[in-house]
Amino acid sequence: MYSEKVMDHFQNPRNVGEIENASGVGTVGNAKCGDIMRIYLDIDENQIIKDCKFKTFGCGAAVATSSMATELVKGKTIQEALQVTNKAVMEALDGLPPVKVHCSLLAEEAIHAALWDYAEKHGIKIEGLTKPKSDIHEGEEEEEEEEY
Amino acid sequence: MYSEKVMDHFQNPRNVGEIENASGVGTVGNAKCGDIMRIYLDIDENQIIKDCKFKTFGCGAAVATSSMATELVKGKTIQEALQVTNKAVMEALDGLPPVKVHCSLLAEEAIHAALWDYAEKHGIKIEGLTKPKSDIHEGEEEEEEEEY
Amino acid sequence: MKTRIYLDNAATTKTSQEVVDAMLPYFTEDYGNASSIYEIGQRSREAITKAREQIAQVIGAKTEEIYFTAGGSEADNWALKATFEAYEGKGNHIITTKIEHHAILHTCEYLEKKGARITYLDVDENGLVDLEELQKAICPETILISIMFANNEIGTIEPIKEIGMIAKEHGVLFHTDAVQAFGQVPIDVDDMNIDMLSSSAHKINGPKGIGFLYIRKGVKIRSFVHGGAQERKRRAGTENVPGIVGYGVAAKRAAETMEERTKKERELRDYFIQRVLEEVPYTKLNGDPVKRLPNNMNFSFRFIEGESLLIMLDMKGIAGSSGSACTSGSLDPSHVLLSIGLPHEIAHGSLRLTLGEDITKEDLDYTLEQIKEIVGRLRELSPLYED
Amino acid sequence: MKTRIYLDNAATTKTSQEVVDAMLPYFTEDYGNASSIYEIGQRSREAITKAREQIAQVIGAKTEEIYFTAGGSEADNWALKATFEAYEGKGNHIITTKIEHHAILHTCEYLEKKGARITYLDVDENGLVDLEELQKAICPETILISIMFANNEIGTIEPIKEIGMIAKEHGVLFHTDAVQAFGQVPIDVDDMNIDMLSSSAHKINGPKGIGFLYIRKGVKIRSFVHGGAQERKRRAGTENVPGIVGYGVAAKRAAETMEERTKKERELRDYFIQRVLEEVPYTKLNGDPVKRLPNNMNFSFRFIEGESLLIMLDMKGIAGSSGSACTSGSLDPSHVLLSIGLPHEIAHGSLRLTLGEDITKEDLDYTLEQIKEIVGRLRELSPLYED
Ligand SMILES: Cc1ncc(COP(=O)(O)O)c(C=O)c1O
Ligand SMILES: Cc1ncc(COP(=O)(O)O)c(C=O)c1O
Ligand code: FES
Ligand code: FES
Repeated sequence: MYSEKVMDHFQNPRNVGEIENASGVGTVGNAKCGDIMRIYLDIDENQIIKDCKFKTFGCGAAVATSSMATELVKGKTIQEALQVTNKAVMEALDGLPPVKVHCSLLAEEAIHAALWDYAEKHGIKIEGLTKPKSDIHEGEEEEEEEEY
Repeated sequence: MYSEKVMDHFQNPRNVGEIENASGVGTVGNAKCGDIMRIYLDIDENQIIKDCKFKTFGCGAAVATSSMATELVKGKTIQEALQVTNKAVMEALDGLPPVKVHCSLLAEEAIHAALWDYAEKHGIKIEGLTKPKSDIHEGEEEEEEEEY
Repeated sequence: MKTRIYLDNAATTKTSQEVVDAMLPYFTEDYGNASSIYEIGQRSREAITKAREQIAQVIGAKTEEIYFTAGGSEADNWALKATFEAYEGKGNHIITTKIEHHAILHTCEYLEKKGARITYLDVDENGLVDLEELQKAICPETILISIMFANNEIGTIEPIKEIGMIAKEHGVLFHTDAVQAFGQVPIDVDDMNIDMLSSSAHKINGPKGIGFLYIRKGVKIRSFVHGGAQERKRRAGTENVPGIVGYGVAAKRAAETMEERTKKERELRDYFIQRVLEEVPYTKLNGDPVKRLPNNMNFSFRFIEGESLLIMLDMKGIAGSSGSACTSGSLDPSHVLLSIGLPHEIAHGSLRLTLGEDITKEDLDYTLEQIKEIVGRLRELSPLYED
Repeated sequence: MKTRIYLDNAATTKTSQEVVDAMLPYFTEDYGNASSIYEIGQRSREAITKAREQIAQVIGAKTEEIYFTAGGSEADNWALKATFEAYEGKGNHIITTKIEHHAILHTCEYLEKKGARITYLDVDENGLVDLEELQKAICPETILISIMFANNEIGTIEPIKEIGMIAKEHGVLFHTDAVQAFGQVPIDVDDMNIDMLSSSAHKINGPKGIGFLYIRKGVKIRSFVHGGAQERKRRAGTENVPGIVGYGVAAKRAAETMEERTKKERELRDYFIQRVLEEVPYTKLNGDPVKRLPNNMNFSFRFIEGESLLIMLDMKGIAGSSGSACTSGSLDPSHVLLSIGLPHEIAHGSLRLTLGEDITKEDLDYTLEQIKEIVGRLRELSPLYED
């Protein structure tokens, strides 16, 4: 059901843990599946993400997307990090089953939430970043084309 | 599905044929299954059935019951022949499947019809014999206990 | 006596060894539940997907348009009952024919009690529906046309493409019971404008107890068996993985061998029909001589009754079937034979023989000899014969 | 990695070799249609009758009260839908529970749209229904009580005999979904006043795709699949002879080995439950500790999520299942675990392990070691753990 890359990141997740005194922390959850993801960012004065860690309570896809998302944003500028969409994460993982698309959205939103937290703490505004929902629960599943 | 006796009488039916100038001939049919049975009786002056023959258009059970019924009435008096009920025929054949009970009724009725014909031709009345229906079609199947 | 010559392949077929071999691992090795996440369950899922592909290909469908059922009857019931429910907003009128299988006809009777109005089209003496009559029967309330692809008793193949075109023109759904046709004649659901199609594995050397309903994407039909999320939530129940796998292999096999197999069958069929008509007096072929399933032969022998004929053939090791009342648990003569205009007593004396892939010319020659003798004997017994 | 330890026998079981061997001849030798008159068809019919007897015996039913279906889901659908139709003259009220299988619950939802009023009984924290609540729910319009014999997730066995008594006292029909209980616990339909009972072969080492509905004589339930005259005209479709034969053998086997097998399973189950509760912190047993299927173990491990656990177990060759959303195609957590009062995130971290006849103590010891390690790892990953 999962690609080899997903399984790899699930079994050997990168960047697990917490960052003490992180520049920004974002926690998001999906009310429907009950899963929770928390991302820690360490951002330097040049707005470059020096480090990134995560903790996830969730399915295999949630763990793998967390792991991949942290890999993808590490070393990036904030603006670059904003481009790490769930699509990008999914592509990097060679895809996810349709019912698991929302798990990757969780990762995108967790990064946004951490960036938002960073912006708030530092009293700055990040262009293109809107306040993320802390609860990701709609519109993300592939629509079944028919009613039964 | 059929007993050995039924199969025997079906494969080697006794008394097949016609009797010329028979004392009585009876033909009955079942409108539902479309089967037809004709019985010829040769009855002597002592009201003893000297010979009996049949022709049947019908299922295996119809052929076997015709054959057995002719065997059972041969040599009997008319009164004895009246006692050859479909039950007696079935018993002599070691039973019939429920859906085939009506076939044995056909045999009973065919004998009655032949006797009726004999009585009419000879202007006599046979005690206990009522005019047989020429069409046997109701009440003979085992009732299904429920409606579906 | 053991059956030596099995000529009832329209009733059911031998499951081919290849099919059984393909099924076996799914009983005792890859027995996992296909809905499970672990590896042994995923192997079941993959096997199901493969079978779905194999089947979809045969009729030019998309994989996800194939929904497995427990057989042809369930597929027929599903198509009619669920369409009736889903489209009640549009209307309550269904058009079918008088010669459908009981899985359609009895379902229609059931729906009539629920408020459906059913038009049962007549057929001509060969069993063909009249396209003009069909046209005329369509009204604004018509939600479904259900006409069988090929008849199970007399083998007549209906003008499905033309029917599909009419259905499409009028914006009416078209379901076809292809239980007898699948794997025997080329089918293309797009080319023929078929919206739903029923089929059953055991008619094509697959296992019993598995069938499918093809449902074109976009058709708003409800589920028939509610419960788990199997079959895209439309048909609940733990998947019959061995059955599905066997069906896939049987379908693939039937499609691959179709041309050659049916060519041979057609030759044998026509050879046998000709000899029977020539050599057995008072005999009639039922069904269309040309628009006919390659494996179907159906005769009426006047003055005799079908069950007797069947039993006697069985004693000679030949398995056939009859439109006769007595074999079906009901006593009524075949509704199909009556619909093509046979009188009761002739309908009773009919014999259906349906070829399978193993049948040879020698088998048929032997069968013909037996028929000649038995028909002769039974006519001797018959009070109708000399009349 | 190949599954070495299969602990998901509540999902489905391996078809036992004995069962497969019994089925095999009916694919390629005695493949006749059981409705046929000829000899090869009659052999199928005899085989079906024998299987029906074997099954009837297990639950103390009469042979002719067993109706074969394609599985448990169809049996559940049939019982509910057809009862609702047949007894609409009496009323429209059905009583069931919140912890039924989806085959019951989704059918109830469907019936609600058709005008049924359904009472979904609560259960206590062990999953048991309250008999007084049941009593109170009954009203003059109540036509059916449908309560499962044993729950498929948490293994809780309901007080079926008492429920049957209540149903009888009130003159209400009683159906029980015994898909998990059949062959695992003694069942007597007369003693327990059961009017209808669903079961599925693949749960007791029989084949997939075959089940039955027991219908007590006199219950006026309509057919669900209309068509041919099979199953006393109540369930149309060419009989799945190999499946039916396999079911008969599996049922006989399950009954014969029940005492010994379940004794061993109960011991293993209790041994494992005790060790898990002692050795894995923050762990809870779900379901009743005593009124419990002999092969069922269901735990909630706090702070972790079920799918991750399952995948990691799978990588160690262990197949289990989870009440977790992610495995079922739906994302909602198990309605059963929520019904016994678990909060969402705890319901998500549950693991169901169900024993089969081959499982040994060593298998369970290995499984425990893996669980300990995996649960530890996943808790390390979890943002909830240190909170
Ligand atoms: C309690 C219960 N009812 C019904 C079913 C449905 O049975 P099947 O999947 O064989 O249709 C199952 C198993 O899936 C079950 O555990
Ligand atoms: C035309 C037709 N439709 C439906 C069916 C029913 O199929 P099944 O018996 O597999 O349910 C059959 C065969 O029995 C058939 O010939
Ligand atoms: S995070 Fe919800 S199912 Fe994966
Ligand atoms: S005589 Fe009618 S079925 Fe036998």
